[in-house]
Amino acid sequence: MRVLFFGRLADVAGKRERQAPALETIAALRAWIDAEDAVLGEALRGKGVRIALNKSIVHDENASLSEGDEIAFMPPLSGG
Amino acid sequence: MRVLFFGRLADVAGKRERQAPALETIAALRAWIDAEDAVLGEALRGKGVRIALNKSIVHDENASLSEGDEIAFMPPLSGG
Amino acid sequence: MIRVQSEPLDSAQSLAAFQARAHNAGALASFTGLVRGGGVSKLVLEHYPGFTESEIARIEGEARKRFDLIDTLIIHRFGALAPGDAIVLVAALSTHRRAALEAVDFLMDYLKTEAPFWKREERADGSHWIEPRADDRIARSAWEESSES
Amino acid sequence: MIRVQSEPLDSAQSLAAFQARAHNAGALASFTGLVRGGGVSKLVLEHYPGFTESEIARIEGEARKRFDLIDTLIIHRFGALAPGDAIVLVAALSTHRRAALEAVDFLMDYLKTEAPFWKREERADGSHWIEPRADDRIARSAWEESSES
Repeated sequence: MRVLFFGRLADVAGKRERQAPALETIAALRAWIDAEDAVLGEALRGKGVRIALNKSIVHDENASLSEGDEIAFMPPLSGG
Repeated sequence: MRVLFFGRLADVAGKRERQAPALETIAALRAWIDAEDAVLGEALRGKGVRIALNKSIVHDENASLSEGDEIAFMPPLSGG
Repeated sequence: MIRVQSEPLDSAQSLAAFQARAHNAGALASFTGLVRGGGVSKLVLEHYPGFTESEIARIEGEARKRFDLIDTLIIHRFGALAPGDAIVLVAALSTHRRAALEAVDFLMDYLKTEAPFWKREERADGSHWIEPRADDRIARSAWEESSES
Repeated sequence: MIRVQSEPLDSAQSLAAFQARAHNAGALASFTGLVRGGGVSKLVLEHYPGFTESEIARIEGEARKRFDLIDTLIIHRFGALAPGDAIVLVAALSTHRRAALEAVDFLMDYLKTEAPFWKREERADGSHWIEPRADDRIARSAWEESSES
């Protein structure tokens, strides 16, 4: 599955996109990221960070993931 | 002195401008108009009609007039 | 800048020229009033040369005092207009979007009730003077109340 | 109409095209957000292709539900912008000026807090991500309260 990072989170991740192994939930994805890069894992828990699953906002971190899913971590938005 | 009529008041007056003899106050001007054209005199007392003396709004009908003054009768405005 | 003109008002072009003077402004708000169709064949605006300009300048001065603005633009037509023609363009440049938007709102409310223009509509059944609407007066009064608070 | 583009945004020309579709509208309100100078050499906007467009469409849908509008226009830049460049153009056509002005105000408040863009300023001392301002969130919350009353 594809994991995308936007704004300052991409700076922390060192890239804008990362491939993750097939994982069952966003919580599991977080655990995998924590193990790979603890600093990034912490940043993804920052204030105002929102998650989109296949381009829809999700609040439930136990929502189940499927292969080919796109998960995006987004810091506070600033349009206009 | 010149007397100007705007909007529907010009329709009632039949013209947009009229010369009046030298008169001392707006009240005296009104009396002169009443004698000349009672229907117009009545229309000039209509709701929301404002008077400008030399392009400044006046509220005091006893303000004294001078030769060469320009008095305008204006029905409710509608800009924009 | 204030212009009272009988020439057609190209609001896009006027806005572009105004925006070019933006310097360090971050916010440009504008409003264009257009002649509505709906049976109107012509809208004729009468004004009082000299007085109309000075009253608009007074209204603009109020807005500049009340809001933090870099520049304002007011262009108002007089004469005969057709449906779809722009009657009025109001624009405000500010560093802040709220000031720009509120200034445009304020200017329009005041122009509606205090700018010396008189409008006559021509329709199939004849010619009618348009009197100001009660809700325009109410909108303007709301600004007076807000300045007292 | 919604456009999210990297091409320069000519807000006057876009407004002219939008106004041409006015039909029986009497009121056209607009807001253009410009890159401020003040030491910024470049502003870079990142977006999330697909998601950004659908979120803007959702915001536009809210405005169309809430206000009596004939049409709306939202054009938003992404990529690298220079001071003076237009970042965003929002416009609303309505038969009533209040609806047009309020819709533009509403759309800007929502774009500021809900449109998926991330801004990075480049200055002499380096590059800084811009976080949304607290007063932008407050402005947006005010609309939620007004919809409950």
